[in-house]
Amino acid sequence: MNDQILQVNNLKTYFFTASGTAKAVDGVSFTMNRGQIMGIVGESGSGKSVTASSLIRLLPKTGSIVDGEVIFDGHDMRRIANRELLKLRGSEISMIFQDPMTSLDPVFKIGDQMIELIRTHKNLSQQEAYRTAVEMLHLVGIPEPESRMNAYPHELSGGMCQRVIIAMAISCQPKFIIADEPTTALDVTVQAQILGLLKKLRDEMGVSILMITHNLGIVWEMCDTVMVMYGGTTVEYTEMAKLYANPLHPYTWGLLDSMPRLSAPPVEELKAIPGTPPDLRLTGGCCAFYNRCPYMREICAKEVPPLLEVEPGHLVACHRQNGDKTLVRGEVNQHD
Amino acid sequence: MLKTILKRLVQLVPILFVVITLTFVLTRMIPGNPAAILLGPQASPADIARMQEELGLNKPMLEQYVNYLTGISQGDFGKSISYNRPVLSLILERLPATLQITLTSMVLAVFIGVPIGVFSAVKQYSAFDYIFMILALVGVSMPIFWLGLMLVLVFSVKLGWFAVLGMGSLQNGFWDVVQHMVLPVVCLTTIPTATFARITRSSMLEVVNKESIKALRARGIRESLVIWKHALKNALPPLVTVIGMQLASAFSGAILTETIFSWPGMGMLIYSAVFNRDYALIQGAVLFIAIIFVFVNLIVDLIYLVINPRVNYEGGGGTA
Amino acid sequence: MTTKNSPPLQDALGSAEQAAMLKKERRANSAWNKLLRNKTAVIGLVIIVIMLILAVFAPLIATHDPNALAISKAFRPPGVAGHIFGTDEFGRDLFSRIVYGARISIFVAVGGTLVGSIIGLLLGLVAGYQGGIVDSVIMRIMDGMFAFPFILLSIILMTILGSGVFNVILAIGISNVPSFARIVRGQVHVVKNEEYCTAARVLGAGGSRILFRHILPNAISPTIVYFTLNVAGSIISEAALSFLGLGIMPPTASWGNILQGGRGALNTAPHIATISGIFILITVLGFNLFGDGVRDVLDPKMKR
Amino acid sequence: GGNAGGPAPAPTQGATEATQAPDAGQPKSGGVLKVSLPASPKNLDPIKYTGTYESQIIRSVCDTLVEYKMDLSSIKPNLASDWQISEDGKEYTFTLRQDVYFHPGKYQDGRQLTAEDIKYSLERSAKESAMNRLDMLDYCEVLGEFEVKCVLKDANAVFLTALTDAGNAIVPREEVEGWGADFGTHLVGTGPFVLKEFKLDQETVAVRNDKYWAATPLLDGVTFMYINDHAQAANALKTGALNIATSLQGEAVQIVRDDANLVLNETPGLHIAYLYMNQVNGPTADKKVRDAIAMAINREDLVAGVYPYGEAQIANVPLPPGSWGYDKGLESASPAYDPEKAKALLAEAGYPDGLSLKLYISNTAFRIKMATIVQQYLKQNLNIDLEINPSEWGTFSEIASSGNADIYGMSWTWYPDPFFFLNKLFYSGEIGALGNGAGFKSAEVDKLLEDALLETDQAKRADMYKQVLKIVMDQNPIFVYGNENVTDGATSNVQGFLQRADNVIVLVSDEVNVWLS
Amino acid sequence: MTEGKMAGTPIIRIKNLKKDYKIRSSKLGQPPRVLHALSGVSLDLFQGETLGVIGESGCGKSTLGKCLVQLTRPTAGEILYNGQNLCALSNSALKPVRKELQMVFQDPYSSLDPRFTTKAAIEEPLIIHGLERDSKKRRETVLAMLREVGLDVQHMDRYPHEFSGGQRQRINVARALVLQPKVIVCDEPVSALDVSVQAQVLNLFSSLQKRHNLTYIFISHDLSVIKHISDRVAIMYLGTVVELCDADEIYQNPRHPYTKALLSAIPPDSPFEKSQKLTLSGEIPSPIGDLVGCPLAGRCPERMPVCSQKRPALKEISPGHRAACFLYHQEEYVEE
Ligand SMILES: Nc1ncnc2c1ncn2[C@@H]1O[C@H](COP(=O)(O)OP(=O)(O)OP(=O)(O)O)[C@@H](O)[C@H]1O
Ligand SMILES: Nc1ncnc2c1ncn2[C@@H]1O[C@H](COP(=O)(O)OP(=O)(O)OP(=O)(O)O)[C@@H](O)[C@H]1O
Ligand SMILES: [Mg+2]
Ligand SMILES: [Mg+2]
Repeated sequence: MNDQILQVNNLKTYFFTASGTAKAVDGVSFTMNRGQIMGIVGESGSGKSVTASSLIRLLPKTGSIVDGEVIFDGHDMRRIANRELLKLRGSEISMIFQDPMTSLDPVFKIGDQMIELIRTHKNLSQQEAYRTAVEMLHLVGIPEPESRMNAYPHELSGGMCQRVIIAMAISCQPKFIIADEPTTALDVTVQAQILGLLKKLRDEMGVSILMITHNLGIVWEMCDTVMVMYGGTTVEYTEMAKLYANPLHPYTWGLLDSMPRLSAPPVEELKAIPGTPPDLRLTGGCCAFYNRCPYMREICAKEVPPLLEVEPGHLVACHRQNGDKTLVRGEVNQHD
Repeated sequence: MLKTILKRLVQLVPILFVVITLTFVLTRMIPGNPAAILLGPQASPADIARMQEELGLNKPMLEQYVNYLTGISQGDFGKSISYNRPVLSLILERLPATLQITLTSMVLAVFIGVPIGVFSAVKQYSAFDYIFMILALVGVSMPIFWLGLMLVLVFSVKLGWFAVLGMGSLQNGFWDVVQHMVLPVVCLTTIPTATFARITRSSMLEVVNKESIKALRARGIRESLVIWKHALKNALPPLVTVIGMQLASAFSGAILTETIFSWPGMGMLIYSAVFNRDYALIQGAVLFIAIIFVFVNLIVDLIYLVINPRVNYEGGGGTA
Repeated sequence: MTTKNSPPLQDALGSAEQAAMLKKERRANSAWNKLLRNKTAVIGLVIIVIMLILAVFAPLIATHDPNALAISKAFRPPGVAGHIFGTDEFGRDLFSRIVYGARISIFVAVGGTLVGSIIGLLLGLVAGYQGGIVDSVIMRIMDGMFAFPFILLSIILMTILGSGVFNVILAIGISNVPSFARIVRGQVHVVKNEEYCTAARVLGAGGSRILFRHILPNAISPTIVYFTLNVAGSIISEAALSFLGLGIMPPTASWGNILQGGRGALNTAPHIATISGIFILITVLGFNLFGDGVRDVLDPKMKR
Repeated sequence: GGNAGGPAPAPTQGATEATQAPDAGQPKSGGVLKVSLPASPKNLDPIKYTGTYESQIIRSVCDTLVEYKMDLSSIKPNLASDWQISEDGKEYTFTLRQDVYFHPGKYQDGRQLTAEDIKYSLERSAKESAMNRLDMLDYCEVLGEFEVKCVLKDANAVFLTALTDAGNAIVPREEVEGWGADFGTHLVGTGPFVLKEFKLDQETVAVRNDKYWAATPLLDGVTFMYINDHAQAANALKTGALNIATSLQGEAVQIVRDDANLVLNETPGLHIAYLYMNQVNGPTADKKVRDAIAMAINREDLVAGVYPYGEAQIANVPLPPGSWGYDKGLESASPAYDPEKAKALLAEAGYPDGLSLKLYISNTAFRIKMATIVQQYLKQNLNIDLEINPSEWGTFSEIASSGNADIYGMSWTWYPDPFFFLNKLFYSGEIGALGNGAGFKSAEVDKLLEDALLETDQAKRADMYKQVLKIVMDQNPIFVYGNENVTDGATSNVQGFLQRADNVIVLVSDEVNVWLS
Repeated sequence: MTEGKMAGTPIIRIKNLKKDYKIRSSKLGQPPRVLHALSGVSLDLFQGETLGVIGESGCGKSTLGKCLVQLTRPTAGEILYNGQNLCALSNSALKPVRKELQMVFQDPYSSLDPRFTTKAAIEEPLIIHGLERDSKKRRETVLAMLREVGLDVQHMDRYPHEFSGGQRQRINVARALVLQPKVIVCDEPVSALDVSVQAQVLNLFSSLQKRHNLTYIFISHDLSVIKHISDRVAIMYLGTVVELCDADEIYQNPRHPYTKALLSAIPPDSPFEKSQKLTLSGEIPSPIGDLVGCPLAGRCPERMPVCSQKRPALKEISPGHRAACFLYHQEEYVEE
C-alpha cells in the first residue's frame, strides 16, 4: 500500500452554530495514489472546501472534525501534534486557494513571502532561499522573476498571482497539492496556462493533486479519479473515464445535464436540477438529494444510502443503485 | 511620495485659513473683556478703556482680523497680552516640555497597548481578553486628577520614589529628569494605552479572519509569525490613524496633567490663555496644534504608504 | 418555473421542518438575538438599563432630598446615620445625589452624542456623497474644528453659550461633530461604490434617494458603534466641564459635579470622588461593552 | 484627620510668628528657601505686574520708599528714612537712606540709589502704569542727592499707602531703558535678593544680596515656584520639595494642619467675601427685602460650608478686621439669622409668596459653593428662587459692574487703609465700576469719604471711616459673610517666618530674617 | 432563427464609442496617463436578439455595458436609441429612457441592498418612476413579477441574505423587468453561480425573452454559456471588437487569431476530446497609454509587419461575419 498517499474514511466535519449543527462534511471517503490527480465536483456549498481544509486541520473555531480518519503518508492527521502538522503544511502538503488575490498577504512583497515560506520549511540561508524562490517563479513561467520578487500582490494580475501561489505551493517540493478551485477567478486563456502548469508538475515531479472544481471540463482534462459530493457526502467516486461513460448517481446525471456544451447542438432549454440544495443542519437522516431526485423512493427519505462499490472501482451512495441496480437513467418515476 | 507631501502642504493653507478664522471668530465671541481680566477687580472703567485702547481691542473686528492675517502671513503670530511677549516664542518655548512627556507616553502607550490588543484579539473571549479590555475601559474612564493625586500620594509622598511636580533639570542629572517625568507620563499614558489596545484588538479581529492569514497557516508558517508579522502589519492602518490623532491631541490633552504637575508645557499655556482671554495666544496655540495636526496626518499618510502598499494616495479619501 | 419533475410532497428536508429551521435561523441571526447571545453586550445592556432605571425612577429610589443641606453633617462616611453612601461637603445625601445625578449625566451624554452624531452624520453624508469641492470645504472645516482641543472647544462654546444643561449638551455635541462627520464620510466612501447603489442609478434613482434610502442605512452601523462609545466619552466630558466650573448649575446633581466636589476632599472624604467615579466608570464600561457587542453583532464576519 | 466641620480657632490678629521648633537653635546662614505661588508670575516689571504672586517676587528683589509694619498698624520708613507732609497735604518730602545700592546688572554696576531714581520710578509708575497705582502723583522734584519732593494733584491721605505697593518699587533707569520690554524678566532693584533666573511658568530664582541695607539675608537664596494645584503644594511640602506654600486653600489646609511635620500659619486676611445687592433696580432696592435676605442666611453654616477646612472667619462688617479702620462694635449691627422675621419682612415688602432673583458670581469653587448654600437658605426660608449664574471672570465683572445683577457675590481685598475698601465699595463715584456695581449712593457717606481722603491724621480718619461703616450698615446694602485667612504652610525647618495679613511675604527686612534650620 | 430577428432597423446603434479613464500617476510631475477602456466600438443591436459579448478580463466588456445604460458617460461616440443620442441627454432627460434600458449585474448579492426586502427592492423602480402609486396594486405588480421569475409570495418579505444565489439573481432580474424595459444589459449574470443554478437562470432568461420580446446584451467570459444563449457574438480584445458574427459561425468558423486561441483554451466537453491548445505567448498589453497597431500584434502567431503599424478596422469578411484582422482585409484600418 505504499502507493497510497492519502486515505480518507468516513470523514465528518461539523460546524456548531447558534442555529444548529451544520454537517458540512458528513461522510466522505476516498483514497489517492501517488502521482494521481483527483477531482472533487459538486454544487456550491456541498462541502468541497471544508473537506479540503479538514485534511490539513485548518478549520475555523466553530468547526471541528467529529469522526472519521485521515491518513496522509502514514500520518494520522487527526491525531498528529500541532508542531508536526505545521511541518507538514506547506512542505509536504500545499494548498492553493480559490481566490489568488486574497491568499497572498497584501502588505508584503511576494519575494519576502516566498523566502519566508522556504526558510520556514527548509534549512536554507537567505541567499539560497532567494535563489530557490526565483527558480520557482521561473518554473511557473513568470517572466523576469528577479524583478517580480519585489512586487506587491496588487501589482500583479490575477493570473500572475495564481502562478505565484503555485510557485509557493511547489517551492518545498510537496508530495501533495490541494487546489481549491484554482482557476475560477481567471479567464479561459489564463486558466489553460495554470492547468497546464499543474499537469506538468504531476508529470515531472510526481506530485499528487486534489483538485476541487465546479467545471466538469476541467475534470475531463485533468483528473484520473473523480469524487462527486452532494450535501456533505460522497455520492459517487470512481475513475474519471468511468464517470463520464457510466455515471450512476442521479445527482451526477443532473450535474452533467445542466452544463451547456459547446459540442452539443443548440438546445432551447438546459436541464437544470429543480429545487434547492438541502439545509446542512437537516441532513443526516436521509439521502440528502432525495427531495430533488426524480427517481426517489420511500426509503430515500428514511435512510442514508451507504457508499458502496457497486461496480469494481465505482462507489455510489444511492439506494436504488445498490445491489441489483434498479435505476434506469431517464425513466419516468413511478412513485405514487 | 513627494507629490503627496506637496499636496498635503498645499492643503495646509485652507485648513489653516479655516482654523485662523474659526479661532478668531470663536475667541471674539467669548464674552468678557481681556482688559478687565488683566487689570483685576480694582480697576476703574477708565483704566479698562485705556487698556483696551493699548491692546488694540477697540478697533473694528474686520480690521483686527485683517491685521492678524497679515501678521501671520509674515510669521508674526501676535503678542500675548498676559505674558506681554510674542506668541510664537512662547509656544516654541513650551513645545519641548510638552513633547518630552507626550512623546514618551505615546511611545509607551504603543509598546504596551498594541501587544495587549494583539493578545486580546488572538485570545478573543478569554479571561485575558476580558480582564485587559475591562482594564482598558477603566483606563479610559479614570479621572486624570484622581489618578494623578493618588500616584503622587503613593509614589512621591509615601514612597518618595518620584518627584511631586515640576520638570527637574538635566543639571541635577538624568535621574532627576526621569523622577519628575514618571508620574505625568503615567497619567498621560493611560488613555492612549487603553485606546491603542482597543483599536488593535478590533483591527486584529478583522484581519485574523482574512483569507490571506488562513493561507499563511495553510503554508505552515509559525503562528507567532502569522500574528506578529503578518496579521499585525495588516491591522496597522486604523491604528496608525488613531496614533496620529492621539499624538496631535496630546499637545492639548495634557491640560489637566500639566496643571496638576505644574509642567510648563502647551497645556498650561492654553489653559491660562483661555482664562485670561489672551486672544492672540489662544489663536496661536490652536493654529500651532492645527499645523501639528496636519503634519501628523501627513506622516500618517506616509506611513500608510510604507505599511500598506495598496493605498491609493491619490484617491483623496480621508485617512483619519 | 423550469421544474418539470415536481419533487414528492412529503419530505424530511423540506416544508415544515425546513421552515422551522429557517425561522430559527432567522431568529438566531436577528440583531437582537445575536446581541443577547453576546455576553459583553448583555452585561453592557444590563448596566445601562440599571442606570436608566436609576435615572427614571430617581424620586422613588432616592432616600433623601438630594438638595437638602445639613452643613453640620458634612463629609459623613458611607453607612453613617442612614446615608448609604455618606454625605457630601454640604451634608447632602450622596446616594440620593448619585441617583438624581444619573438623570443629568446620562441625559447630557446621550443628548450631546445625539446632537453631535446627527449634525456629523448629515455633514459626513453630504461630503462623502458629493465629493469634490463640497467635500473639501466640509472636511477642511471639520479638520479645523478637530485642531481645537476637545476641551478647549467646549470651554469656548460653554463660555459663549453660558452654563445650563442644554448648553452643555450643545457644547459636547458640537465638539463631537467632526469625528462623526469623518466616520460617516469614510463609510459613505465605501458604501457609495457598492453595486446596489450603481443598480439604483440604473433604475433611475436620484441622488437624494440613493443617499438616504441606500447609503445612509448601510453606512450607519459604524456610527451606531461609535455612538455608544461616544456616550461614554461624553459622560467624562461633562465631568471635565463640571471640573472647570462650566457644567451643570447647582444645586442640580450630576456625576461630574459630584466628582468635582469630591476632588476637593480626596483626603478627608475620599468616598465622594470614589463613589461618583465608580458610577461613571461602570456606566462608561456599560456603554463600551454594549458598543463592543453592537460592533460584533453588526459585523457579518463575526459568526458567533 | 479632624473632621473639618467648623472654622478653626481664630488666630490672633496682625502678624503671627511661625511656631519655632524647640531645637531650632541659633539662626544660621545658608540654604535656599523654596516658596510656591498659586499662579504664574508673568511680568516682574513693577509698573506692569497684575497679580499678588508677582508682587511677592518684586518685593524680594526691590524695595519701596515706605513700608507697612508687619502688623499693618502703621507705615514705617524703608528706602526713605524720613518724610514731611506739607500743610495742604499735597507735598511729601522724603529723605533717603544713603547706604542703598542697586544690584549690579547689565547696564549699571551696582551704583548707589539717589533721589533721581525715586523721581524716575515714581513718575514712571504714575504715567505709564496701566494699573494706576499712583494716579494721585503729579510730579517729583529732586531737592538734593538724597532728598526728593513728591507733589500730588490733590491732597490724598492714601499716598503713603500707595507707595508701599510693589508696583511703586524703586528701579534703576539704566536697566529699565536698557532691557526695554524685557525688563519684566530681568528685574533689578535694591532688595534682599538678586534676581538670577526667571523661567516663565516654572520658577524664579533669586540669590542673596550681600550688600542689602537692612540686614544680611541668612538665606542663600529664594526660589519661587508656580504650583497650580493646592493639594500638590501640600504634597510638595510633605516631601520637602517646597518650604513655604503660600495662599493655601481647601483641603490642602487640612492636610498641612494634620501633618505633624508641617506648620500651618493662618492670619485673618485683608479680605471680605460678600453678596452685594442691587440698590437701584429690582426687589433688592427695597431695604426690607435686603434685610429679609440677610436674616434668612445662617452665616455660620455658610462659612462652615464654603470653608470646611477653616480657611475663613465669619464676618459681618464690610471692612476686614486687619484694617485699622475696623470697628468691632459694629459686628452686631448686621441682622442676625432669623428666618421667621425674615419671612415677615419679605411679606411686608410685598412678596409673601417669595420671588425670583438672579445671583451672579465668577465660576470659582468658593463662589459656587457659597451660591449653592445661599440658594438653599433663600428657598427654604423665603421661597426665593435664586438663579445662579456663574461665569468667567471677564463676563462676571462686566455684568456685576453694569448694575444689572440683582445680587452679585465676590470678595474684596486690598491695602490695610479703609479707603481701599470703603471708597471703592460705597462711594458714588465708583458706580459703574466693579466695586460699587450695585449702585450704593449716600450723600453723607460720600462727604465723609471725601473728607477722610484729605485728612492726614490716621486716628481722625479712622473715626470718619467708622462713621461711614455705621451709615452703610444701617442701609444694609451688602451681606458680608466671610473673612478669608491668609494661610501659608511651611516645613518645620523654616524659622523666623512672619505672616502679614495683607498676604505680603517678607523674607528679609529690619523686622524679619528668615532662615532654615 | 437569427435571420428573422435581424431584419428591420436596429434598436440600438453604437457608433465609434470610446471611453478613456485618466490614471493619475503617483510620480511627481508626470502628466496623468490615459487608459483606453473602449477604443472605438461600433455595434448594432436588433430588436429581440441576444448579443453575446466575450473577452478577456479587463477588455472593456463592463464598460461597454455601463455606457449603454449611461452609468458612465463615454468620452466620444454615439449611442442611438430610437434615434436619440443617449450620450447627449441630460440626466433628467435620461430618466424616461432608463425605464427601457435595464441592467443585471454579475454579483447577485452585492447588487441588492442588504436592507431591502424582495418586495421593497422590486417596487423601488415603480416608486422612482411613479408608475404605481397605490401600494396595494404595487404589491400585486410585484407579486406578479416574482411569479414571472419563479419566486412566490413567501419570498416577498425576505432579505437578500436569506436567498440562494440563483434566487437572488432572479430578484435582480425581476427588478429589472418590472419597468418593462426593451433592452437588458446582462453583465456576467451567471458567472457567480453554480452550474446547476446557472442552468436555471439561463433558462429563465430565454423564457422571459420569448415572452416579452426582450433584447439582451449578454456579457460573459464563459464561451459555452455565450454559445447557448446568444444569437450573435462579439469578441472583444483590449477595448475593441475584433470579431462579430452569428453564434454558431463563431464556433464553427472562427477567423480572428484571438478568437481561435480563446476557443482552443476551453476545457473539453469530454475526456476523449483532447483539443490542440493554441496558446498566445506573452503578456496581455496594458490598456494604459496609446497603442499603435493591432492590439494583438505582440502575441499573435500570425502577425505580419503591418500589424504593428496600423490598427485593422472591423470589416465584413463574409456575409454577417465581421473581423478586425489584416489577414482578411489589407487596406481597412482605423485612423487614429
Ligand atoms: N465557518 C463556518 N461556519 C458554519 N458553516 C460553514 C462554515 N464554513 C462553511 N460552512 C458551511 O459548510 C458548507 C460547505 O461549505 P464549503 O465551503 O465546503 O462548500 P463548497 O463545496 O466549497 O462550495 P463552493 O463551491 O461554493 O466553494 C456550506 O453549507 C457552508 O455554509
Ligand atoms: N472607474 C474606472 N477608472 C479607471 N479605470 C477603469 C475604471 N473602470 C474600468 N477601468 C478599466 O477599464 C478597463 C476595462 O474595464 P471593464 O470593467 O470594462 O473590463 P471587463 O471586460 O468588464 O473585465 P471583467 O471581465 O474583469 O469584468 C480595465 O482595464 C479597467 O481597469
Ligand atoms: Mg469552496
Ligand atoms: Mg466586468
